[in-house]
Amino acid sequence: MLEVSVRHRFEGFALDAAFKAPPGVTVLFGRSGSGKTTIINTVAGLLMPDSGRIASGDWCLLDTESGIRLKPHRRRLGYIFQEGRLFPHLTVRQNLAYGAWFAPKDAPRASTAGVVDLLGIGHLLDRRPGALSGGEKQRVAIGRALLSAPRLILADEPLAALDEARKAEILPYFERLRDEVSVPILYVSHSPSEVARLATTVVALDAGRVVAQGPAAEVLGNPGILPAGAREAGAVLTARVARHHADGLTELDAGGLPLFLPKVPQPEGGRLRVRIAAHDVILSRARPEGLSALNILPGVVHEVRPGEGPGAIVALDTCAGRVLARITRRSANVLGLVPGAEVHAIVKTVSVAPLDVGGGGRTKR
Amino acid sequence: MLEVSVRHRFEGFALDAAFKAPPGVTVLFGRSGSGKTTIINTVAGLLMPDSGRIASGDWCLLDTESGIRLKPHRRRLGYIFQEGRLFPHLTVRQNLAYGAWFAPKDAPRASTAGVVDLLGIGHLLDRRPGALSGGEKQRVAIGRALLSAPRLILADEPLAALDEARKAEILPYFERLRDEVSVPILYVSHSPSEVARLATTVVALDAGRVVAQGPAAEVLGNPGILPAGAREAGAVLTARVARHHADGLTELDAGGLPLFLPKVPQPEGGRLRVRIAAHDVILSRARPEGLSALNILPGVVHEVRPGEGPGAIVALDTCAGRVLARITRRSANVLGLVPGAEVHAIVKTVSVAPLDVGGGGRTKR
Amino acid sequence: MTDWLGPAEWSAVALSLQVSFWATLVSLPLGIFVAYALARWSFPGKQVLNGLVHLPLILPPVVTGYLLLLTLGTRGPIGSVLADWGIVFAFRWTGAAVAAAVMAFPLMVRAIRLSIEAVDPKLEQASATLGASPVWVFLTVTLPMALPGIVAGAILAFAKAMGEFGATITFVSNIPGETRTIPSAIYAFLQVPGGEASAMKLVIVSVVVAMGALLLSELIGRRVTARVGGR
Amino acid sequence: MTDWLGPAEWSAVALSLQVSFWATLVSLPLGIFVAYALARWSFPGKQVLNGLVHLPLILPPVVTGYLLLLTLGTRGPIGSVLADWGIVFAFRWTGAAVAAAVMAFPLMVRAIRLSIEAVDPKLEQASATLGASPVWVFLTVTLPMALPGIVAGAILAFAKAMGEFGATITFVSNIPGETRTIPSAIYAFLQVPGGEASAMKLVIVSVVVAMGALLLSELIGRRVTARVGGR
Amino acid sequence: AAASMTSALAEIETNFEAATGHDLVVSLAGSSALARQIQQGAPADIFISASTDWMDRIEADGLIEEGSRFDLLGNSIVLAAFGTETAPVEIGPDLDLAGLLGDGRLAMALVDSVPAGVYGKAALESLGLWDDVEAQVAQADNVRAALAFVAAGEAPYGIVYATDAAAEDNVTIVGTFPPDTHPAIVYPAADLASRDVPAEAEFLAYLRGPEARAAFERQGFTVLTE
Ligand SMILES: Nc1ncnc2c1ncn2[C@@H]1O[C@H](COP(=O)(O)OP(=O)(O)OP(=O)(O)O)[C@@H](O)[C@H]1O
Ligand SMILES: Nc1ncnc2c1ncn2[C@@H]1O[C@H](COP(=O)(O)OP(=O)(O)OP(=O)(O)O)[C@@H](O)[C@H]1O
Ligand SMILES: [Mg+2]
Ligand SMILES: [Mg+2]
Repeated sequence: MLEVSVRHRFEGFALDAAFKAPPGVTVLFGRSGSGKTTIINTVAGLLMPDSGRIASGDWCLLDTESGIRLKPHRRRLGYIFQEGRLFPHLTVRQNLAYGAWFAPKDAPRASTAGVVDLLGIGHLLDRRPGALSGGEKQRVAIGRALLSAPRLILADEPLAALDEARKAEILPYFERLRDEVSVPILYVSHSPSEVARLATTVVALDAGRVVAQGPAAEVLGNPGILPAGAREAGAVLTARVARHHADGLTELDAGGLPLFLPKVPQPEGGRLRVRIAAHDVILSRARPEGLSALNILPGVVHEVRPGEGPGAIVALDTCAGRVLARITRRSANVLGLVPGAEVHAIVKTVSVAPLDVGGGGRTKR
Repeated sequence: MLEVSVRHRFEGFALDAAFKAPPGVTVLFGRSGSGKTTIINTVAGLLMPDSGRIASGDWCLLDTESGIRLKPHRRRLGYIFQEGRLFPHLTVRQNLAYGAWFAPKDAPRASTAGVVDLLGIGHLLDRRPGALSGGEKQRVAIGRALLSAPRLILADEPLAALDEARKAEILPYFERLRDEVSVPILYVSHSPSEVARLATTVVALDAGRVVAQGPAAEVLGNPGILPAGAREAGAVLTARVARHHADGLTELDAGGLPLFLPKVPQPEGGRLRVRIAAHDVILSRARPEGLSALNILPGVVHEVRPGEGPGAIVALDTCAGRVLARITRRSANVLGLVPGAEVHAIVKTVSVAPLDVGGGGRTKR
Repeated sequence: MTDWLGPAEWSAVALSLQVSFWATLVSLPLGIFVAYALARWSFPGKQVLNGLVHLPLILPPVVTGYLLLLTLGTRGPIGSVLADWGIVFAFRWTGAAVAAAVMAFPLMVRAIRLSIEAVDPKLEQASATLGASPVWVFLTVTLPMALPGIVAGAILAFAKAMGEFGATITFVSNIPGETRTIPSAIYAFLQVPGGEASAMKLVIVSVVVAMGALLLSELIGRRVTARVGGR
Repeated sequence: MTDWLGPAEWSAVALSLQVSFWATLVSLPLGIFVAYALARWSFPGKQVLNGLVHLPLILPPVVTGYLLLLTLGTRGPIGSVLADWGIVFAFRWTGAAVAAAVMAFPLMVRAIRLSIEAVDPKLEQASATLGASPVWVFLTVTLPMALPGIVAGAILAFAKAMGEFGATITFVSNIPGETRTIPSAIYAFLQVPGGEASAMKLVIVSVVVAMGALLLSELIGRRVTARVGGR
Repeated sequence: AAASMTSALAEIETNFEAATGHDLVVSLAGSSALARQIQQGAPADIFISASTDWMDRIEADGLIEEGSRFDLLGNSIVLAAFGTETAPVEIGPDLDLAGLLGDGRLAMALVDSVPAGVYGKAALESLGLWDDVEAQVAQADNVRAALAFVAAGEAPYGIVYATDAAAEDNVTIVGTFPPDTHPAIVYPAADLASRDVPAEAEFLAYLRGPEARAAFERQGFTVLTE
């Protein structure tokens, strides 16, 4: 468990953040300028905070009180910088190999071929960064960090410059790192679906302070604290793969309720997380019939929280867990949704977006 | 109308692209490394292509055949670079003012205060770029380009580093540029919602070639040609603001059918575009009752196109226009959806995301 | 202090400062121009220009001085033309400044050139897209960003000018109050028995002056670097 | 061609090359180290070190040569210690190399320092996060990225060494075959009436050699720059 | 004037200016540099050279007033040794100079071009010593630098002007070369043809006068005028 507690003042900006990052992916979430990169830099040792303590178990990276300041090169990090920072004088191949030169020879190491393949940079290996496109640079930067056999990965918006398809290819790799290699990951992202999919823990920042932290499901299920407002609210459910159907659908078992998804890679019996965005849920009092939507979760209204606009968030308890629905207040009135009311949540199969399906991780709460 | 036709070879990459950019926003869309930045650079005059012609009406920027090569500084561009490129020796204020020094004194000019406000960089004016966060840099870069009184804006993923809330604030500004100031804009983006909202014309690129181009509604409605696959398909409808309701909803009139949205800024009678993503549409044979969804569009199945996975795209013709729905093939079978079948498209109010609502632009087709 | 050095020595110190100052100041614009041309343009004869600039470094100073005497002397091909216009270098302090400038030129150009080459052309491109013509790009981006190197180049030239001797004495001789700079005075002192003490005083003065200039350039350099904000 | 220059001249040419080559090569590591220290560290006495490095530029070469003689001569405080170890500079070509190296040192350090300062510290940080210790950061990032400046500095030093005269002759005199470099030979020729023609031949030789070195450095510099890819 | 006359001329300048009210400007450099500058039209009135060669050259070029040249000063060359108590030696053909040197160097000014070196070489040749020591000669660019080698103990012996050696504490004059072993060491002076200033004649006369003589002699020169 990584514990971070730092205070630092820039002119016009004060950082005062403390959080705990349990094993898995801890996502730093917050508006531009809220201090995400600054925190990552203190963990990397590139910025010496005015005061603070950063430690992982008994491995202490920084403790200003006792004067411990581990040099960056002793921290064994894989830092994916927000701005690439590839070495312009080295080829892509040499950039990728750079970290491995310095890693202990017996460190567990990702296969270069595998990472190169995953990132689709095989045809670029002999080029220099100056001749790469923006997204290509970013992919090489990811590869360089992953291949350095790090004990801790710091990823500052690693996928921002990539197209959706490429993101969809790379995200599962971070999941595997989280689940199989169990490298702790500090991850900065603006994308709710990335957060939902990867995060074990979410730390929400605002103006240099932590405004919320906790397990992903909890923080994401609370529309009040998420920076971008209600649009990003959604529930994260844990489910088990029940069956792969012949027509390309996978049936999940979420607390006894069936959920249909486009085929997922997990084997039958495997556990995974599914994010259901609040705005993708339609509610119906009666059990709906004859719809193209396959997933219908019966539940009981737990709470109706009016939003700032014409909308409201309805939280309902189903056997699969707490599900959020964002509907108009008009509909809430028409349907008579009050706590205790029985409703059906209708979720389109495909609106459980591929990006929002992740391996089970450690969020089995 | 900007006409671009360029050929250029890098080692290992050949660009051969020709497209027409009518007034408005032309979005270049394509995977990482497909040649978007390369094209923008030829328009900016920073890259001299092996051969080609770039002209806007009788204003010729480049014609390798007749030897015309306008110098970059004579092109009056506002280029928002993919990597910022702020001047490190100037303050933010000076960076913003830079372009204005060189613009003709009588050129129509955006108000500095307005742009600074829009971008939320008022507190940064006396800093230098070295002390800015990634997103802050990007916002200053946007401001610098907008304030140079350009005749043509080139924006290379201008919003990639920003959070959703900030994007939602800045996008309307680009719309205003498009609609009110009528500066043509070449815009690179990976985000389908940005594309749908801004694009007058979409040019889809793959490996240096144009694979599709045309009005936004047409290209976006054709799932086959979009790089990231069916998930990005969606229909763009044109509608008129019918009424602003007291409970914060706006009622649109789309070809006679009512559509409810969270309040939009356009006045009653104003025209706008609405994107309905294919995966946000649920189909029902019977007219559904008692749902939280307020928008129900009756229509007739035009075509059912099976996708690669377990899904299918159903195109239906409604009075509002062509609407796409992405459903499972299983549902398509169960519901008996064949061309000519009558169905109802159910669209949640709020799933018409704020980003996907744009001013009417020039797409009144 | 005034007693410590005689009036003749003070005059040498003042003259050295004057000569070095003007040598640096006047050659700076040309140095920047040549450095820019060498860094960013390619043109026929570029290598010849480059060689010419370095020539005074390679040649023994006596030779440089002699060549200056032959060309810029009142009977030299250029000197005689200039003399018709009333510009005379021979045996004037201006000639000492010319000699110092010529000798310091390669150092100045190298330093400035390295700094200009280190300016990211992408920033210059950005400037051009914002409407800056090449001259303005140079003035608003290249020049300010190369400032540390320009300051370094100027100070290097100034220091070199302060120490320049061989070419100066060969070209404009060693005339008190006109061309007898500190190094020439030191030379004269060293040529006679017992002159070491007087020479050493002048050495100390010139070291102090040059160190002052160096410190100043370090301060300027640091401020410029700090402004750019940790880069 | 062999006839054009006498054996004495050829020996001077060969010696000059030898002296300049070794002067450059041996002082390069120290030059890089000092340049790095000045560019990236702050330590007490930094300005003193900086001043010391520039001293040979400021002092008339004769003074520098004289100071070298006093310190590195067989009876000088350092020279006598070295002599006990069997290292003697006085009247040896190695002494000429030392004099040339000392005179060229400020030029070398300035050029290298400017290049090191131009290396983006962010890349050095990236290297550190990937596990490179400061020494490795320097070797794998700073050094290769500063290469153009290091080449420039080395060539500048070489050129200066080829032209160095005052300090050399004052320190190690002019012994044919041992310390009579091209500039010494040229000087000797110029001291007698009518010696200009012989001197001019040597001038041409030294110009040709130095231009060759310059061209080489330009080529290397261009290749390095091209490698970094348009930056 | 030749740079080796710096101190003497400084004294003479002060006195001359005080006595006549004229403003005298003395430019001190190597004779070769001065001669070349005169050839290139230097605005000089009087030239005092450290060697006859350069004066000859100037005269041949017709740059001096006819009949104005005269020999101003003389000097002698000596064998100087490092240290204060080196035993004197007899300078003659029997001198075992090579033996004295051991593996040390003999410091001289440039033996083919600088006057002190030329005289020294001539003296050694006429004594038949040159071939023995030629390989051990370390040539400096001027006689003062040669002396510095001896004074610093770098070279055990050197051949320099008597004027220089006498004033240096760290060296001993161990012998003087007989005048007949080398061409006469003279410093010729002449009025240059380029310009005519009334004070020229006055100064030339002053140089021959008793005050100048005293000043030169204080510096160890032999004054050749009467
Ligand atoms: N200077 C160059 N030399 C060689 N190849 C280059 C050079 N610049 C770009 N390329 C290649 O050209 C292709 C197109 O690059 P471009 O920058 O236009 O891509 P892009 O569409 O902007 O991608 P991204 O979304 O990643 O920014 C890439 O494969 C890139 O590697
Ligand atoms: N060197 C500096 N000096 C002064 N202020 C700084 C410096 N570096 C960063 N800041 C300020 O600190 C704040 C936090 O910066 P940081 O880079 O951590 O933001 P961020 O959360 O990473 O934002 P983004 O999403 O835009 O990258 C910003 O307001 C920024 O302006
Ligand atoms: Mg950041
Ligand atoms: Mg790009």
